[in-house]
Amino acid sequence: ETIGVSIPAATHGWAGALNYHAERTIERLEAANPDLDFVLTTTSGPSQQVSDIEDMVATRNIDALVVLPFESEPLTAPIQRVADGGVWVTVVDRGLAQEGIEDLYVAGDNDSFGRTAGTYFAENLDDGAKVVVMRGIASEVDNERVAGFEAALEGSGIEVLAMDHGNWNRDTAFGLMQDYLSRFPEIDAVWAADDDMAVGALAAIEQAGRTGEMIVVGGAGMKEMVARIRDNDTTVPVDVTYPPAMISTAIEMTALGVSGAAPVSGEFIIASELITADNAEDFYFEDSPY
Amino acid sequence: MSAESISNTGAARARKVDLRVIGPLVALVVLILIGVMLNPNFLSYSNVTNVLARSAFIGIIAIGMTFVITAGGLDLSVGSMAAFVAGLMIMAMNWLSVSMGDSVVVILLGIVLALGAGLAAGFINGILITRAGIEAFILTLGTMGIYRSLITWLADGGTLSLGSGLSSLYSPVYYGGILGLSWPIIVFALLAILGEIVMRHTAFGRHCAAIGSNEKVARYSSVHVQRVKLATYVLLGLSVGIAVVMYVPRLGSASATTGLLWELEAIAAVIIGGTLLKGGFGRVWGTVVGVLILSLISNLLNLTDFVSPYLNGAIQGVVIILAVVLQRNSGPAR
Amino acid sequence: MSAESISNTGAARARKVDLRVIGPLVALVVLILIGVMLNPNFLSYSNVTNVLARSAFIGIIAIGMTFVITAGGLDLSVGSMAAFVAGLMIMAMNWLSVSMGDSVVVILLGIVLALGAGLAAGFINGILITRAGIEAFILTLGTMGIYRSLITWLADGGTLSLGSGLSSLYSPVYYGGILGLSWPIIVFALLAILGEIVMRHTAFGRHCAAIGSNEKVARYSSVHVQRVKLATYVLLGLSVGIAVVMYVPRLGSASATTGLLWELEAIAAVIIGGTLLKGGFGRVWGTVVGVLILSLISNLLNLTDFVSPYLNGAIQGVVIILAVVLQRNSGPAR
Amino acid sequence: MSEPILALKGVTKSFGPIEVLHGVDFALRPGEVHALIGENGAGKSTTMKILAGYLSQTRGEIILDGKPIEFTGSDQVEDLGIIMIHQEFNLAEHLSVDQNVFLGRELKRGWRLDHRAMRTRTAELMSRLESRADPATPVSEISVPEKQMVEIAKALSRQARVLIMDEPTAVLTERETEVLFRQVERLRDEGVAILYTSHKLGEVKRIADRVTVLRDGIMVRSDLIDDVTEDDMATAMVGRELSDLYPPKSDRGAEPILEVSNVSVRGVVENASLTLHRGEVLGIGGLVGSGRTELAEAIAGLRPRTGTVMLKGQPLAAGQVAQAMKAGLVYLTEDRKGAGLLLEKSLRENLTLPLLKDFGRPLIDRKREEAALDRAIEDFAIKVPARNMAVGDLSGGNQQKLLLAKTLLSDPDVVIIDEPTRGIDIGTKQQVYNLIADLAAGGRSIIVISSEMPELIGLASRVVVMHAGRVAGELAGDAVTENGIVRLAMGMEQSGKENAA
Ligand SMILES: Nc1ncnc2c1ncn2[C@@H]1O[C@H](COP(=O)(O)OP(=O)(O)OP(=O)(O)O)[C@@H](O)[C@H]1O
Ligand SMILES: Nc1ncnc2c1ncn2[C@@H]1O[C@H](COP(=O)(O)OP(=O)(O)OP(=O)(O)O)[C@@H](O)[C@H]1O
Ligand SMILES: [Mg+2]
Ligand SMILES: [Mg+2]
Repeated sequence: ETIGVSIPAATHGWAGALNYHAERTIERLEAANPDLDFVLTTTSGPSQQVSDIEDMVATRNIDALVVLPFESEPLTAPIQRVADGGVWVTVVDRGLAQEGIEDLYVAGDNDSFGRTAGTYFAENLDDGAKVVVMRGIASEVDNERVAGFEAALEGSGIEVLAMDHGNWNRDTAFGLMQDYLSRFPEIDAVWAADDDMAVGALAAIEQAGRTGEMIVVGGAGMKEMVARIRDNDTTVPVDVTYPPAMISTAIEMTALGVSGAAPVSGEFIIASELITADNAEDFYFEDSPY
Repeated sequence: MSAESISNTGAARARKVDLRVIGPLVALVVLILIGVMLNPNFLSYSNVTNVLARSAFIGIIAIGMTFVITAGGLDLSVGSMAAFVAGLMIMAMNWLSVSMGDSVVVILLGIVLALGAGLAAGFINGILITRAGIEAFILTLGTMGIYRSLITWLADGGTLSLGSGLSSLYSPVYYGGILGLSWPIIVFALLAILGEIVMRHTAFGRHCAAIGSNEKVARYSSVHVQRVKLATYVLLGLSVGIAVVMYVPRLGSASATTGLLWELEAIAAVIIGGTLLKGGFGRVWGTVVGVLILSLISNLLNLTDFVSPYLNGAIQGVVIILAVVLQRNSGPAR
Repeated sequence: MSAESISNTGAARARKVDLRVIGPLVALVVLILIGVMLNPNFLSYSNVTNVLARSAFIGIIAIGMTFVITAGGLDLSVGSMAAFVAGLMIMAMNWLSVSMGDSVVVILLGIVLALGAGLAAGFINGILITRAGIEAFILTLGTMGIYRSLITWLADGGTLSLGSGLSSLYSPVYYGGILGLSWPIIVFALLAILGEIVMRHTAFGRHCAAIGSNEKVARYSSVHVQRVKLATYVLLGLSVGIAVVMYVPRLGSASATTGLLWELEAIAAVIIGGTLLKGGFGRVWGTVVGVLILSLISNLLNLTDFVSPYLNGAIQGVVIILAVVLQRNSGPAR
Repeated sequence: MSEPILALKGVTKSFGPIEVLHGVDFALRPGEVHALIGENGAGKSTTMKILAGYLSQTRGEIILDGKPIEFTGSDQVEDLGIIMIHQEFNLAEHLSVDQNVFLGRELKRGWRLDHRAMRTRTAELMSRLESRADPATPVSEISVPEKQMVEIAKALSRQARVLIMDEPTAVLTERETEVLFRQVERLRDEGVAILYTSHKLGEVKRIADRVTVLRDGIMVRSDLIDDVTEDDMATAMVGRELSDLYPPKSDRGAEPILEVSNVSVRGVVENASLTLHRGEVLGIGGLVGSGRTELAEAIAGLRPRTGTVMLKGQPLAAGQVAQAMKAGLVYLTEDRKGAGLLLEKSLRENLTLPLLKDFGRPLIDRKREEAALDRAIEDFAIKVPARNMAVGDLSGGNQQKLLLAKTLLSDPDVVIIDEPTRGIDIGTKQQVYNLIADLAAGGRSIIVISSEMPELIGLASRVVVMHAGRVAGELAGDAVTENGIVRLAMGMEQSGKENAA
């Protein structure tokens, strides 16, 4: 059997980790099952992703497709066509615009990702606390996360001073945080919707000598951040998970599904969890690049 | 130094021209041969159709770009412009369908709007470059940022999608066709032929080359330099509009990532095809070959398992360079 | 010619030259005034220092780019090259620290490696452009893809991070300084002064302009055209190396996103500064002003609430265009 | 007689399949001015480029100081003291005059450029050449003759043992030519070997010590100058006797066809007025930089201007070249390389560029283009080794002929010709003069701007002379004399007609 895997290219840390896990899983499964063949493509945009999927169908005769859609709407019809051709479809993370196309759905929960951070702020910050937000690359994912975050803050009396795009990028986040620090004499907390940005923000705070004035909450569970939590860093009290390893789960389950070894189908939604000093050890993976 | 290169030019030219003419073709043939060797399905009907149809967007834009570059200009904004026009078109169609239902008329109006918007965007670039005298690179870098921002803003950071009724009504424009050829392929082919004729056999094409070669000489030869330059940008805008008309039915949506880096791909295709970046000489068929080369590379990479998908970009880079080496001038001088 | 008409042309020239000379400066001053009006912290020591230090990477690269463009070349690969060199440097330093511990020697070796790697990368670009005669745009588009792929592959799609011991040992190179000036600012300023002197007061700078103006003429005047062109790329590679040396201590990491779009920013800065894209005339101080303009725009956008952050790119685009309009040639003809 | 310093022995040169030099033997001696003359395309420039190492010969030897030598680079050639001034300008337009003069040989103080020294030396050289060009001006902003002076200054700034000049006087007026010749004589007296070519045979007679005639790539004769007359030279070059150079002047009609009143171009032309009648050949004379070119370009719609231009009673809008051409007025530029021809394009593409619409719409009819080219080649005796070659590979004179053909293609009523015979050999010159006379006889009207006094006098029945951007006066009939023109051009006399025209 041939399984096609189509995921976004490693254009930021989380996607990089996704690539890492996908590659390792494929290597492992190929070594274990000589019958299984994988086609991995990484893509930089929805249009190219559609092309990649077309190629897999036209030239590689795939039996199953594991896809993390770059965007929902544009990929829906093309994936529908693949599914109509009798190919097993597993959708990862980003749901399609139409229900019932995929055989298997494995996903994180972006709303929960933002909501978990928001809830933490609502519960742990004082009324009137001031927060700045670093958003990701303008996209659906980012919108969902921010919506969840804002919903959780509703009525908490916490003031969001500013929201700008840090593009899931350390360097951009560094500059953005420097400017926030110049602009606002008082900041109580930073929500960086991704750990890469949190790293940049932390460096800027440290440079300005304002460590201790504010906390930074990132997301996705990057190794360095988890380590800081584990070590009781007061600036980084918690983090929110969004495990890139979900791709491994998806690929493994798909392999099981197409080989008929076990009946798998349905939805697996992995809600975001709060990493705290107490459970940090469980989320720390020494060998992961992320 | 010169002694060598100059003395060579005369003798070398005959030979050189040949190589420069067939260079891109050779690269294309080599890629096709590699494809055939790598995968028996490479020349299958469905793969060939897929590759050709998806080349159409960049291809159509690159045809317009050939004229701009031949006349000594450049346009970095086409990718963002395509995204913006697609966004406008989708919003307008969705809005119209509220009152008019999911009808063909709505789609036709959308098409007219896309073509008009492309034209207008090209006109704005052109007029600012020719009348206000702003360096094309910088101006279009600016408008690139502007259109990209506008589409992000229109889509509120997310995706603008065509209503599903309209979407299924419109999708045959990408997926349908006649005689086994899908519409994008037909449109691309027709525009390529038309472009080649215009470039080679009309006064407009000649004037583009003359302007790119030496603007002052063109002006002294009573060529309407500013008008022709403006026209190249308008034409490019129009071709962006046409590309959008073929693109929207494919995915039914537009977002901040639509058309990302299309400008670089289009420019690369034009240059791989043998058009001079500094202007003065352009050929549309070369551009078509260039577009096909670029599409084939990524298709080939999907045909096989390479060491690591991370290295795709590297292989692409190497092939682009090799394709140009094949048709480079014989010496370093130029 | 009569005294009268001479004085006329003289006066006209003085005025024209002036506008072109001070154009970018005017734009810069306007931006600063806007900044002061928008936010009282704008001129604070920390904000000014931040902006200057952040400008340093692109600034240093743009200084090198000024020479390349003045000599009629172009380099699109610098952003990827920076990422690749940074990745190499980090890996090498981590590897060395295993045997040598977290010592200053390791850092010095890393610096030497980064400079060497930048130099080598610039040399490769330069040699392929000058000896193999490949169009600079295409060649560097190719190497851009190659370096970007290589860094992604080296980092396994993720981030390469400097060990924390080394990181804290090295970080003063970005964060530290003397006399209230941080090192990146000092290095940037020194290189800018050096660059300006080389451009204006050495034969090398003059030869760059001559080659960009007319390569054949330069060759006939016994300028070593290929050697000088090669040198501009090598110099640019070296400046990428220097930029990396200043960049790595900041966050101690490199990934596939490092240096993204730096090439466009650097080129834009060069052109905003008044260097001609087609070559023949370049000025380093203009480039410095261009870099500052670009940094200030994003600083200003961060310091204030505009309609929507989605529109930041649009505002950036408009300001870039306006900055160039200020110093355009008086008429559309050119 | 001294030993040759630089010589060619049996040198042939081929471009692709075409051999243009067939076994040339030739020697240059120190302290001697040697003139190389010949028809357009005879191979003079090629010979000179081989001597100066810019081209390598196909066969044969170059001998320097008695020993065969191979040139390896322009560096080496310059170090050997061989300096060449090219027929086409070799100046970097973006750089200033002094930067060009010292390009590749910059004066330095330590590692730094010595700006002051270079500027002073340039100013010295330019003033020795009696040129007013400011060393700090970018070359793109100076006029064609001034560019030539910069080229000469550049050559003078090098330490030459051999100075090779390819038609240095083609764009100069007699006054500047005289200035140049004084420098040449000075160098000759210092023992420099000078090779020089020109189509102005009077000049050759005046300056050369020895003259060699090249015909179709073969040396046909070489004599001491005292042994030959101008007629001998012309005959040897052309291969036939030349009759009177200038055709008889036709009578001008009374009907004004072009009326120019109070035209000004900022900084260069002030309130210039003139009238041209049907069937008339009108000359415009003046010194270099007097604004003749600017006036002509302003009339033709190539420059912004004020004032009115009436063509056949209809006003011509300023800055509208195409409209002027449509109305029947064309201008032939003096700047062949910068504004006249697309050097990388073929003859056909150049010829038809201004008039493509007439060659078929929407599609261009290639056959008609080819036919037009055939006619042009024939009418203007253009020597084309290969039909599809780039125009830049034609000899200078043949480029000029093509430019003439291109300009006249639209069959205009009024032609303004700026330096019509620049670089054209004596045989073809006669053809061009006949052509101008024929045009006038056919009811066309021509304005000839020329720095060659005899040309103005020989062709024009009336001459307008400009000085410092103003029309200094007008001469007609028998008053058209060298002396009269010069007096007006120098601003020594203000003719009463100044404002009357
Ligand atoms: N690079 C080249 N390629 C092909 N043919 C060339 C090239 N250069 C010169 N020729 C041809 O060689 C012949 C001699 O040219 P050359 O320039 O030496 O003539 P010339 O005697 O200087 O004429 P003129 O008086 O017009 O300047 C011409 O027929 C010309 O077309
Ligand atoms: N682009 C320009 N910018 C500034 N000054 C110019 C420019 N072009 C020409 N000039 C100046 O205008 C003056 C007139 O030049 P022009 O070439 O018209 O002289 P001319 O009378 O035609 O003489 P000739 O034809 O012998 O050169 C010169 O002093 C020249 O330096
Ligand atoms: Mg010649
Ligand atoms: Mg003139």
